[in-house]
Amino acid sequence: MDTLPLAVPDDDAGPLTSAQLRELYSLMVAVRHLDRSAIAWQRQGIIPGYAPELGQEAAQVGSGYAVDTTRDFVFPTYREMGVARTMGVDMVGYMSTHKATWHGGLYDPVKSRLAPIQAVVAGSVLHAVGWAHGQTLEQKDGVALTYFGDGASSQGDVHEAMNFAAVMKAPVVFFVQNNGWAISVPTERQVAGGSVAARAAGYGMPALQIDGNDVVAVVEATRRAFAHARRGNGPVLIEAMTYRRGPHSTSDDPGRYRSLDEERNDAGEDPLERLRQRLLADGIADEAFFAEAIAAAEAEEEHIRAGIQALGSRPGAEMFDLVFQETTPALQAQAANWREESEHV
Amino acid sequence: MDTLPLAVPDDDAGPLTSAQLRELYSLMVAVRHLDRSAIAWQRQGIIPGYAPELGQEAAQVGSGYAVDTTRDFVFPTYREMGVARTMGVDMVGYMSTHKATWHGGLYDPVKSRLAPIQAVVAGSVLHAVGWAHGQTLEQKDGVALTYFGDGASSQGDVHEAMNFAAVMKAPVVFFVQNNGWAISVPTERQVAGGSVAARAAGYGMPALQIDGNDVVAVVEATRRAFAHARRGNGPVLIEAMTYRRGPHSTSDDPGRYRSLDEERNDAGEDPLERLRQRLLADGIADEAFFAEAIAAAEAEEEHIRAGIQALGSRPGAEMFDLVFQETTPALQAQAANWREESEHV
Amino acid sequence: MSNSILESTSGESTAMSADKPVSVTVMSMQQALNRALDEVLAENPKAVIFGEDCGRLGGVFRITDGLQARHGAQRVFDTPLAESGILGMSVGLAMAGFHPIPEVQFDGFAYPAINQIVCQIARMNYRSRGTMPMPITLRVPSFGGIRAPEHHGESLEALFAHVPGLKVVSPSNPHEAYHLLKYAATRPDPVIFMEPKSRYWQKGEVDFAADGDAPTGSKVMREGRHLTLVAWGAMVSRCLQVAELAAEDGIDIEVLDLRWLKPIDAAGLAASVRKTRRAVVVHEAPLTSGLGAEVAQLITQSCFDTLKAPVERVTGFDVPYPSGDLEDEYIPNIDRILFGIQRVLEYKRG
Amino acid sequence: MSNSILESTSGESTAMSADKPVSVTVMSMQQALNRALDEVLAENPKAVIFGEDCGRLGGVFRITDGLQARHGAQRVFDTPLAESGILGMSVGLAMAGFHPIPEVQFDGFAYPAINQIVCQIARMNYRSRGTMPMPITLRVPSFGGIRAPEHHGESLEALFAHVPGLKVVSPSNPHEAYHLLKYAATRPDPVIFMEPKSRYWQKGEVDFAADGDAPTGSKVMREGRHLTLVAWGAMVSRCLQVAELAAEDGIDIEVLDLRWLKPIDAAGLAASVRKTRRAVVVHEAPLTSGLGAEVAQLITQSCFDTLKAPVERVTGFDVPYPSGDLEDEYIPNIDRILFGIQRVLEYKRG
Ligand SMILES: Cc1ncc(C[n+]2csc(CCOP(=O)(O)OP(=O)(O)O)c2C)c(N)n1
Ligand SMILES: Cc1ncc(C[n+]2csc(CCOP(=O)(O)OP(=O)(O)O)c2C)c(N)n1
Ligand SMILES: [Mg+2]
Ligand SMILES: [Mg+2]
Repeated sequence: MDTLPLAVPDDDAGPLTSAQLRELYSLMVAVRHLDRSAIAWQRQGIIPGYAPELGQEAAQVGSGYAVDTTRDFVFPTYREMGVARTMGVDMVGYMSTHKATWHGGLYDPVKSRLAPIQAVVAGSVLHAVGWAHGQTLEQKDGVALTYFGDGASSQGDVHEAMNFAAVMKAPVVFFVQNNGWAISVPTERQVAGGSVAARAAGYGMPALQIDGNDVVAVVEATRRAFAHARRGNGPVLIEAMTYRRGPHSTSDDPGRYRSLDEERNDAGEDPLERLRQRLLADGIADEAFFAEAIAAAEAEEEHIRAGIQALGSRPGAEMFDLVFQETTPALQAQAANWREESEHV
Repeated sequence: MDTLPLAVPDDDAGPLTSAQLRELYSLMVAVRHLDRSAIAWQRQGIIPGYAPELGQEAAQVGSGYAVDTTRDFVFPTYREMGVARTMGVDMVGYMSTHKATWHGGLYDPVKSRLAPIQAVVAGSVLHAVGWAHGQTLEQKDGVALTYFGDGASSQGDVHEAMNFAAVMKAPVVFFVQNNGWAISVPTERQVAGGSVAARAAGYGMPALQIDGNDVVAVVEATRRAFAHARRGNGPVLIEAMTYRRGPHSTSDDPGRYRSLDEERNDAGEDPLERLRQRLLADGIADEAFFAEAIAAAEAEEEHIRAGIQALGSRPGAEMFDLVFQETTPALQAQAANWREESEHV
Repeated sequence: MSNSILESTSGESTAMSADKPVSVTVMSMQQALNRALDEVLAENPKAVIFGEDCGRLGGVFRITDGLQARHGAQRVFDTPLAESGILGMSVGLAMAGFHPIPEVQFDGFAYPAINQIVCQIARMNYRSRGTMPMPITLRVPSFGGIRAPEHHGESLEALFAHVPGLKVVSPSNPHEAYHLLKYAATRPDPVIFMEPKSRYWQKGEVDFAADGDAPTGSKVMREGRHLTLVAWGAMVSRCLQVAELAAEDGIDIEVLDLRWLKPIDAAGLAASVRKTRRAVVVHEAPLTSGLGAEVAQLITQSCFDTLKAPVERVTGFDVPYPSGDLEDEYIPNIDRILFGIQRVLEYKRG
Repeated sequence: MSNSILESTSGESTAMSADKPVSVTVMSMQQALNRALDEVLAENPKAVIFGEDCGRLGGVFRITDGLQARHGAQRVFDTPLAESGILGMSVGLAMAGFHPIPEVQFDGFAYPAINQIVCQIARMNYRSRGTMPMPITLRVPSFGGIRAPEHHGESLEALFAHVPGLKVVSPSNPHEAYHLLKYAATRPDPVIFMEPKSRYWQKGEVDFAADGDAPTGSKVMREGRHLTLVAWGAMVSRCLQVAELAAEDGIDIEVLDLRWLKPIDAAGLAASVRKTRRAVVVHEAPLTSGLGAEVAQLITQSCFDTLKAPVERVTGFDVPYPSGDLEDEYIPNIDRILFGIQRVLEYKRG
């Protein structure tokens, strides 16, 4: 499905260069490796839990790649590690949320242009609309990119967000990763009509349903959507069709609701392998490059793991200090009481 | 817009007879007269407030006419007086809500097959889905008919309801009265894309956008929708295009947001006059019949007004007695305290 | 104060006291709120007002009357009919550096937005470690007393006050309304501003001159020696009436307008009850788990030794807010408050 | 009770007392809840269970494990991911004569459904003048303590208890879980059933034999003379631990499991504190406007003359529920409860 009018020529619109394709590959390898490692960290007790994004590397790296962090702003869910990495977010800060250090993560969301990690399904979709409308009010040209899943599309907030954005012509790109599952519920029991992209027409909003496992298609679609929104034409919806190859989270047991055979059939081609074949076929990269990418990913993971392992707990006083910009007497009294009874000072 | 597959022949599907057309006219006159009178009652201090439905008689009477009260169930908003009257609901009981006697009205919702009056915009749309799914679970053939407005279509609950109904193939007819306004906000600032019916396709649900001022079109569309849902084909959405000719409520002042000229232009032809002309043209009714209909409406209104005026306040003890099926010691204590201090017993 | 003073926002009467000029005007709470918003928009270019029917109509209570005309449809605008949308959008605007002043049309319609209020607005500063403050002032026409339809007479203060990350305030008269709204709408934290809708059209003196102190904490509206009546919103004026009646029987009642429902002025409560040794707290919300329990417990904690009787609560009942006909049975009325006072005064240790 | 007793739902150990057969099994709360639901489905053909991942997966906590297989996908089913949808649908099913037993996956995800819970479920019996009862049992895995992500450790009891038309209950151990759920799920009124998720996997004895009395009111879990600890959910077992520790210092503590958070057993609280003359209430929710205030005020009202010290509250702080690393700083721990007890015991009038 492609109801987005052809974009007028744009600086961003040129085809991806070989260097960019190699960069995308390196990013996907880094993300894949970090993701796999995080599961291992959980098993080793380094972190208490994690939500893998195995299989969604093309959707995440490709869309994140289209972001201009000098002016755009991104609103993730709890599964956008690949987006964060692509945007250059501090990954120790990002991963700290999975270490149970701080809910939103320790990275700086304002500087990173990535809103804090969001655990409420569909929780931040409306925030993107508000932020985007702020761009309109100030005649700025930033675009808000908001992520959500096939499951999240059932939430009322997603509808309200699409309607608000379309009524106000807010520069928002709604990026749906349709990975086939919401924990144990498959898309066909979740998304009536079968496609989130098909909803857009009802709001007079253009939509693109794309192969979310083809990173090049993802980059190009996201760039087109950004260009459309940036020029004041209002919101766009992208539905990237992909597959959650792993469990919902490290505490999930997919064997209870899908078989290994089904996984193999439904997942389709691996996005990373697909890009590899393409780079090889087009002579853009060789085995040496791939080996280098993996080595870099390994080094990076080690660095991040070391950072995570070195990360201590945040001081308990932050519980009180970060509630408000202007604290209250009651909170101060509770903090004092806590210091006395828990820190014995 | 008509995406509803042609219904297979149905008992209900025959064209309206002359007697039925006359009945529809009488109903519309009764509703129009009662509606106008209720505004007068408010000015006379008989009731504290009222939400008129002037201009929506065809949409309400026509859709209510399609209901089979032996098996269907209807979920109104605060503006469905015409539906209630058409369904044969006790109108003193219905109007009592506007006398501030009891929030949901004093009529029996179970016997009437009309859920209590609902003041939360979009509040009962999901109830219809649950009730309808109950029919599926028990292999019954009732259909739930739920009303809401163009403004209500912005609420998240409406989206959740449509998605649930379509996923579960619940026998629901979503009946939208698009009357152009949500208090002061016109449809174009409310409904992105311009049509609520256009949303249905995104859920794989058929929809009908109809002339809501043509009572015959409304009856026929609603019957088709009922037949579709009753046969297990899932939900249908009807958007009846009409116009709120009066104020939002007796405390509204439409002069602040629309001019009398705009009202005259936008409202189009009066649904009642339209049916009158048709009956005359087709020789189905004459002036004597119209005069009789008005006389009957006047007599009925007098009867209802007398009932409303005779209606005393409900005993305060009902506040406590109707909270639960099984009361609690705390509530009993509060009731005793209230009796002592307020009734001095 | 003479009643002949012009009663519109524009007509100010200026009197002079010995030390400083006093600018006092008689106006309704609706006018005072409207004026406060007008000034906030003029003073802060980042302030924006929006909600259902806030723009062209000026709100169903006319609190935003004329503001769109004066400040433009970019600053004051109508949204689609969806409260979660309105509040969720506020979060994004705050992230973009705005000071959103959304309106929820009636108390009961804050419920569809509770998820965004509790999980997002109240927590974003915390979640973002102070990098994304939420200077959002949510106006909620609140409480009962106007014979309105269902869900138009709710008291949500106990819910809001329980949510970490929110501040909650309610004015009791036009003067308080003007100053508390101006204060709330310039804070860097989210404030729920609960407007007592039954008081919108009551007139009172407003002294626009800031008295220098921020309007934090509670406020003694009437001094007294025998008992403290604690109230907020529309119940304050009712308590003042009660105090006048009680005075006829020689009972000298102190009336404390709590004003801030979060944070609660524990010190102010303690100071008053340490003096009077008796307290009754009055609110419209249902009794159980209402804010009266918190107020009573704060008083008991600080004044346990001096209290002559347990703190009494005179409140709405544990029933859904009733229809207009039974409203006066539900909302604490003068009689019920007097009975509460009597119970406290007559309490004998057993 | 020996640990060797078979620990599955199926393996029951039956012992005999002098008068009546006793059927006691050791199982986890997860198993006890699962069994209760299984029996409710078997006994009431109108009972239906649904929610996110309730069906095939058996719920993320496996509380509905195996129920779809045993009772069919018509009786136990997955819904789309929308809590307002789940609860709104429950209203319609109840109107159609069903007894819905919906699940909200985690406490924090009850917020999107609050509008349907407060304005519809809690009021439909009242609005319809008793003609449309709402026998809805809403299961909410609740409270903290499992190092989970944000919004997975919330305590909403004060909110629910304040809503007229709701009843609220929380079990503290497997035995209570079984009996309270069976009782709640057969009531004609809406009950919010708050499951202490940190206790799901703790085992305990369940005596399936109904003791004849309905499990209403509070329950003394440990008798004592010096002070009453009032708690519910996961805090009950913590309070029992505290009581054991205090006993070593000769302090004899009574532990009252409140069980029903609405209606609160005021008589049970009074009876206990009239005896002990001192009370501490413990909960995980934030302090301000928490249910502890209501409990404290009820105690103060009934025991004003006998109380030796103001009722103390040991609770979560007025901060958003923190991430796992700080969880133990937030939830009342043994030390903090002991400090609370000490403050009460050492209180001197003065
Ligand atoms: C409002 C809300 N309800 C329920 C949950 C529990 N939950 C977490 S993730 C999830 C499934 C989400 O599915 P989807 O949106 O498709 O995203 P995915 O996990 O596939 O990336 C659920 C039910 C939640 N976090 N928030
Ligand atoms: C949830 C909720 N929000 C706000 C309101 C206040 N309100 C009552 S009617 C109305 C407009 C409804 O417009 P529409 O759905 O088009 O129905 P109409 O009034 O035109 O029949 C509003 C905003 C409400 N009753 N419920
Ligand atoms: Mg998914
Ligand atoms: Mg309308």
